[in-house]
Amino acid sequence: MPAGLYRALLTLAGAVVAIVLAIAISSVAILAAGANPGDAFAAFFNFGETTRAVVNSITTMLNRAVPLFIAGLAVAVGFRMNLFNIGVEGQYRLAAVVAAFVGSTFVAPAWVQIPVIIVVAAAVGGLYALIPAVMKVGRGVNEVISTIMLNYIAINLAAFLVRGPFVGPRPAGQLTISTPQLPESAWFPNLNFIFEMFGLPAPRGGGLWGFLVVAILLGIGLWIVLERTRFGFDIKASGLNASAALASGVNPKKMVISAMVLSGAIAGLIGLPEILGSTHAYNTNFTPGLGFLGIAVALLGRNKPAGIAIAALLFAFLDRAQGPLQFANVPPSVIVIMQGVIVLLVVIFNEITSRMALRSEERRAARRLGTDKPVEVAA
Amino acid sequence: MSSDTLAPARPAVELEGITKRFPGVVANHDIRLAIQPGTVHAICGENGAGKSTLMKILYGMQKPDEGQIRVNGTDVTFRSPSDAINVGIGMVHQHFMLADNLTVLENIVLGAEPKRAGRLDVARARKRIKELAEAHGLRVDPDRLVEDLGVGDRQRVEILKVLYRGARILILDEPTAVLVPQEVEELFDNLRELKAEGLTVIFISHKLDEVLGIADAITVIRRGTTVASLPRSEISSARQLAELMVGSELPTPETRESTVTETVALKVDGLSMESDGFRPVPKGTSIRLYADKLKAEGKRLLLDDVSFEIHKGEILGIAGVEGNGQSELIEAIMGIRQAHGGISLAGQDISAWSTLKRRESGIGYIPEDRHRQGLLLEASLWENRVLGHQTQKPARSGIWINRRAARADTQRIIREYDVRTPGADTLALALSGGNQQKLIVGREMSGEPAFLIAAHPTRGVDVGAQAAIWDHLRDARAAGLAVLLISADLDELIGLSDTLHVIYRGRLVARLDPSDVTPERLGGYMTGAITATEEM
Amino acid sequence: MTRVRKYHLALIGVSMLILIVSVVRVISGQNDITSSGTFTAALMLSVPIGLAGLGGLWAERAGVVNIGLEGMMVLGTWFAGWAGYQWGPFAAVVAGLLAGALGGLIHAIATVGFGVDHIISGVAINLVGPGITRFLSEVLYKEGTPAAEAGAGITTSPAMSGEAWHLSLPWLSSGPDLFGTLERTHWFLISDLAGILGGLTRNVDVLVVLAIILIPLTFFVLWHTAFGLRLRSVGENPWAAESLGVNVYGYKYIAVVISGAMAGLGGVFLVFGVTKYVEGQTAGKGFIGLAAMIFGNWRPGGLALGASLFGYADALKIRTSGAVTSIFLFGAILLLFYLGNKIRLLVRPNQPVELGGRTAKDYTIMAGAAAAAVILIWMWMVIDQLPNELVFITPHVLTLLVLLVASQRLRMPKADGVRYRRGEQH
Amino acid sequence: ACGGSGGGTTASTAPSSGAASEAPQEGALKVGLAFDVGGRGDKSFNDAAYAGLEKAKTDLKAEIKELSPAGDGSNRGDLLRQLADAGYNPIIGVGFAYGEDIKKAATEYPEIQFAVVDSASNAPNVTGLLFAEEQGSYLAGVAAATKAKSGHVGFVGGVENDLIKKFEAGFVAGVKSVKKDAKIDIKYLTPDGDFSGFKAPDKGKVAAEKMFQDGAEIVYHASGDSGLGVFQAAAAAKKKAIGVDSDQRLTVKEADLQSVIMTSMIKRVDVGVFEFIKAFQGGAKGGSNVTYDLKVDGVGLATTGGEVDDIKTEIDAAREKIVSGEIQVPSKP
Ligand SMILES: Nc1ncnc2c1ncn2[C@@H]1O[C@H](COP(=O)(O)OP(=O)(O)OP(=O)(O)O)[C@@H](O)[C@H]1O
Ligand SMILES: Nc1ncnc2c1ncn2[C@@H]1O[C@H](COP(=O)(O)OP(=O)(O)OP(=O)(O)O)[C@@H](O)[C@H]1O
Ligand SMILES: [Mg+2]
Ligand SMILES: [Mg+2]
Repeated sequence: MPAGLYRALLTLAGAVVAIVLAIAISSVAILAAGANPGDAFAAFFNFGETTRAVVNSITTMLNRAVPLFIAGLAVAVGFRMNLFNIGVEGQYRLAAVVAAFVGSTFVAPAWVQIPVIIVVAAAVGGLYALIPAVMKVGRGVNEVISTIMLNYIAINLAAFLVRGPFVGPRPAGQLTISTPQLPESAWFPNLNFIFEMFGLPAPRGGGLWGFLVVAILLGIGLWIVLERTRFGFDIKASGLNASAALASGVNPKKMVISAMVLSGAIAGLIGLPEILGSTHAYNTNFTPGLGFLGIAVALLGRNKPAGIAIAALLFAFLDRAQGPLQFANVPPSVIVIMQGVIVLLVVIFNEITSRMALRSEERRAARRLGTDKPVEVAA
Repeated sequence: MSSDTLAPARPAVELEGITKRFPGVVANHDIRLAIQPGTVHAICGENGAGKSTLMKILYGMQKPDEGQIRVNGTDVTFRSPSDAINVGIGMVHQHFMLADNLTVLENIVLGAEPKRAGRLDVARARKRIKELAEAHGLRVDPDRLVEDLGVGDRQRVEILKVLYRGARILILDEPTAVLVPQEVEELFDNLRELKAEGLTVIFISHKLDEVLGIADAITVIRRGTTVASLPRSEISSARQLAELMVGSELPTPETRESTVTETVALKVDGLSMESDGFRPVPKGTSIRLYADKLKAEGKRLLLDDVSFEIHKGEILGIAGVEGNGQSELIEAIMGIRQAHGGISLAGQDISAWSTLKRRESGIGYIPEDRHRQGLLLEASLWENRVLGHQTQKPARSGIWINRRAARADTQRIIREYDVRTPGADTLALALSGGNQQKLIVGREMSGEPAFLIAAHPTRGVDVGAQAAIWDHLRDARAAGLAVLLISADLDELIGLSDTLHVIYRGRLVARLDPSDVTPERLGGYMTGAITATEEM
Repeated sequence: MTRVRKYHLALIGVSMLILIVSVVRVISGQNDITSSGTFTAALMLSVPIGLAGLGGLWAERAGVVNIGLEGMMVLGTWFAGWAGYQWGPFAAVVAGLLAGALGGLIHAIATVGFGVDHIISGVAINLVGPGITRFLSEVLYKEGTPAAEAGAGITTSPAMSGEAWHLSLPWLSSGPDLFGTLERTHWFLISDLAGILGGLTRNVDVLVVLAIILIPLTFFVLWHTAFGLRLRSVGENPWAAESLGVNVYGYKYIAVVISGAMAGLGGVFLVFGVTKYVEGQTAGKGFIGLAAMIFGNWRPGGLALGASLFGYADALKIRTSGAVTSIFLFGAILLLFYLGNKIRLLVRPNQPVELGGRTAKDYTIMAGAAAAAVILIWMWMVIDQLPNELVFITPHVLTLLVLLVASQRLRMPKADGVRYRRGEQH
Repeated sequence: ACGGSGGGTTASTAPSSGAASEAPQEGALKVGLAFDVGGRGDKSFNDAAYAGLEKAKTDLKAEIKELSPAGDGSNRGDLLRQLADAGYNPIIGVGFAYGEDIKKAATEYPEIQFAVVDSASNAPNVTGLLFAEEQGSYLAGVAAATKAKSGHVGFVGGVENDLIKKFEAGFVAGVKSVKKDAKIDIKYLTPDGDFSGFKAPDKGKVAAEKMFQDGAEIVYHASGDSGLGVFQAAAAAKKKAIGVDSDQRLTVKEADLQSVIMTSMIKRVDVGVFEFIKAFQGGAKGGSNVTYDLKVDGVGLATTGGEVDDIKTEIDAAREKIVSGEIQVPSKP
């Protein structure tokens, strides 16, 4: 068996065991809650009675997965070179409020308007991530701490902006505050036609967010950058062995800055699916916490785009069951427990399986060289 | 523990049938060994023969898969080093085992702390350390941070650590590797003293004359098995011992005819480096003046006005005790650390260039620590081939990494340098040290560099690989490569170099002709014992 | 010798600080800057941060990075609330400690036992902690349960039964309350001191006393006992420790479990403060604690300083948004001091010219400092009320600024965050 | 919405649905309700809504289902759709955060009637259930100002959003109506969008402590769970506080805290929810708002504990004036 395949299989086996264990642990919790685990797991797979409901549920799940996926990508860029960007949370919120506001100030054809908004969001996220990067490079400030502080600052700043300079009009009697509504040219077309192609009814709500396409392209693009380009190689080298990277001409300062800014720029996009796809403005109900969830998603996906996609779908799958679980009278907090336990176990099993893979690789190498045969010498 | 009795009947240490397997490697295979109390017992063997593993087993750090250990006649099984410490065994490791941020005292007492009313009794510890230090001539200041110590001091701390625990059996794994001959002599005096007090010393070294100088008995290990165990008197020469070790003739690094040309490949001019971080020289001041001012203020210079030229086809060796500025010199030339002064490559000033640009313009670099600076252990061999050559053919095409070409070129290195590996996709950590080193040498030689820094190119590499690496260096030199060679192996230095400089406290203190210098005299310069620069 | 010098320096530093603060108070007229109320509140807000920071200290001194402190703290709050309402304050302390320790144990198993990356495991614990507590509330506090009868809801526990002790200094901060009397005079310096002392000694929770004792205790245990030496050695060079027979895994486990217990105690303190568990009451204090520890250079004293600074800024911003603008004035005065010192060094005659001094860079820095001082004073005079959102970020901005100034002198344990496996060389 | 029919709980701005009124709904009544973040069991707002729902269950024989959103509130719209798909009609969203989501759901399910608490109607099949918090708060202000001899009172808001500002505006107006020169300390714990201000009793305590130390005698809070800290500060300072949403003298179980809660501004979300369901059963259609104000006892002051009995006349007078329209209470500070 080729070494790569063996490693992949082992990883997969680890993930499966971890998930099975996580299910076992959450079953105990569900039992303790006086509910029936069977009902609970049925609820996870209960996508609704009618086709319409099923389509809705699938859309809900995919729509949830999109921002999680982007958040995971953002986090992963840094994590791959041991740069812990905990600040994705702040970066995406600030980027979202600014992008939503800028997008509402002008009207242009959709193919101009939407890219401009995306670029603004990426720029704001990237610039905000530049702060901890510069602090690290210039003054050696640990990025974990600085990004945590900057998260608080960004959250407050976003609140200030949406209430103050960026506030938009709103109908009487509505209490949520938001930026001005985006013109229709900024609404990202949805992907409902996919369902219609299969003769299914279109989902409700904002429909299947068209930003999904952007996310997929982003994932592929990032994969190419990380796996195939010089920049990606430099990131990998810095992550695996910083001093070797330094000695081989990788400029660590440049890497910290570019990886952080790239991470922040991707983070800037996290809020856009929601804003361009359904709310068409940044408001005080804007979904928080995606940056933190992104960390978990990235870890679960082992910092690789394909893995992150799977992890985002898994998280979205679990999150979607919020309603069905309550219909089945199971406490919905089981979801969070499952997510946490899965992350913890997957991470542990990753460790075990990768160690097993290394061992076997060493053995294989040694076998090929025949060094495991000691020389027989008379003492 | 009655090792002080006259009865020679009971060996201090007896090992019987020790076997230890690592994944893919049998490090020790049915080792048998008896060590008499009150003697210095040397253990010799090639790199990777299994010496350190055996000692770690004896010290409780590794568990043997099979076999029996007897200490002073009683059977023992060790679960951890503390079990070994309890029966009076102490070990000085091949690599320093010190916590840099702790003081000398803390490092010494760790694990055997004197206590009073729950407190660490610092006063008693200090007194005890002072006593021990005086008794054995191992001077150190117990309150200094280990971080600030030089290698010699660190070695002394390591030995004090062992003595402090009242060890009666001392294991010294290559204690002399980082010492100069004078320091070695000092250490040997200490060892003889300890022996006289009835202690047993197990001593590992690759330097056979040292072994012959100190040992009462010698055991030779080859490929994990004891091949001979003899009293000193039965060995007549280092050559005989060496042949026992490798089972064949020894290769020697000998340079044939000189290939030195007139063209200067690399010129270093007045290179200086502060110890506390780079600061730009004030305008209008010369580097020399600036450096003098720094020294007048009592600041130390890591590099002090280092100047030399290397011609095409020349190997310039730098000898020196570790920590005298070699690493800094290399890092300054590579652009990893900022320094004052000029560096020019083929007449072009490169002192403001980035590391990357320097590499691109033809500098190759075999780093001193291959695991730290030379390899991505968890990446494949072809990716390691790309490392340092990301911007050069064949690894790169535009912004992309050319994977196919990189793989193909890795295959070439594997062939030409005889890297023993299943393939180019194997992870680097699966290779043995020697093979890793060959890969690095192959990588750094590719792309026809104009100038190569070779830092300890054969450290920890076994005899066969060593000879191969020397050959490659010589061939490249003949083809016009300029080499800066830094090595702790004086024979290698003397044998390969066309010119030899000695670095001491950041200064080049002597320029010697390798054809008529002995390791002893070299050692004299390296320790500052000889200061005359008559040969400069 | 050096210790004494350091101690004197610290003393001088603190007095200078109080003096400047006092000047700022008198100029700005913001009495709340040194009022006892502010200091009481600051103490209350600092203690959980400090405890979390201590948790971080214990773990990181043994080489394990613990960003799971927040999750452990959450566990601490829930269990303290749960045990507290049934069996009183003492049980709350025990339960909170144990729950935090349990979180620490999970982190230890993952990082020490399995060698998982420390940040990764910490993140996972931060995810699990709130999940578990929410779940427990949903199960144990749902309608119809006895707890719900006693006032529990999905987001809160019932109130603690019985009361925790509170202490005051006789005469000085209770009864005749000398400090209080002095404080109300608003005299320069004297009432500032009285305010500070009064605030810190009046009606203090026992847990505060405990937390404060834990600071020197931690210092003593880690730096003056054999246990502490071993624990630190494990964070500096586990391979060396292992070679001397120190049980590296054992010490790491102990350290991380203690770390969790400290974080849990921080949670208990939060519960004591309001007599019950309230969901979300940790509000990121675990993270701030970690920042305080780094701020404090991985030392208990520095950590206490960091936590106090943060707590103080937090208290001030909640109590008097207006006083926050005085920080501009404070900053300006500090900058002026810095400038004065620089100038003094530059113009001092016949000294060996400070090498690298008087370079363009120095002048730029000085010009920058002067400009910043002017801007700060201008801002202080012009702005009398910042938008709330900007007031809210003061503590975080201050922390960032201090890190920017101090970060290069920080010295963390050498093997912090490093994965260690027994018998494997690094 | 509630038709203009009798009963003491008629909303003052009756929806104009009377004309379009159809025959009562046939079949079983299935009522769905989606909570705001915090969910059922929060002992406050969400629980009040649930009380209305439960009353519908017993009184109207309704089948009920209530759902809580995820912690980040990201799935509010989905909950509404899941309830709709499961055949629930009418469906109620609790909290102004549902405004936008209800609007969307209402256009997607035109056959279903929706209601949203605290937000205005924005579709033909949406009823806005509004509460005149400012009126209730006005009374709280009157009570506070009348009781506070020094004329120094305070207000602690959890999150600085427009809903809480309504409380502030009414309270300030009420206080000023009694004492023009009264000193009113106002503090918010977190900015809009950061809902941790409703869960930070320690901050509530610090804020209230400061007010009491400065001489405030009574502090009114609209800060969810953070109010606990306000009560504790009041107890420690031996002063008074005013609760919010429900009669907190009843819901708070600690005896020492009960006694500091002079009164509470009650917001009858339960009434709103119940009346909506009842009206739905009666065939009412949405498209308009129902405001629960003083006139219909949609808001009011609690009298538990009897601490405000002695100023009943003042409070009643103020109430009269508001009901009659003589006083217009501002809803923005
Ligand atoms: N922890 C380990 N895991 C796997 N293999 C190991 C381990 N330690 C040592 N080995 C292997 O065991 C063999 C013996 O190694 P050992 O370190 O004992 O050699 P040595 O004689 O001390 O060599 P040197 O002279 O280089 O110090 C080598 O092939 C080495 O790679
Ligand atoms: N700590 C370790 N953990 C796992 N495997 C190891 C370890 N040390 C050595 N090995 C394995 O032992 C083999 C030889 O490595 P090693 O580097 O010890 O060789 P060496 O010839 O002794 O060179 P060196 O002087 O660099 O140690 C490799 O397969 C390596 O993976
Ligand atoms: Mg070796
Ligand atoms: Mg060895």
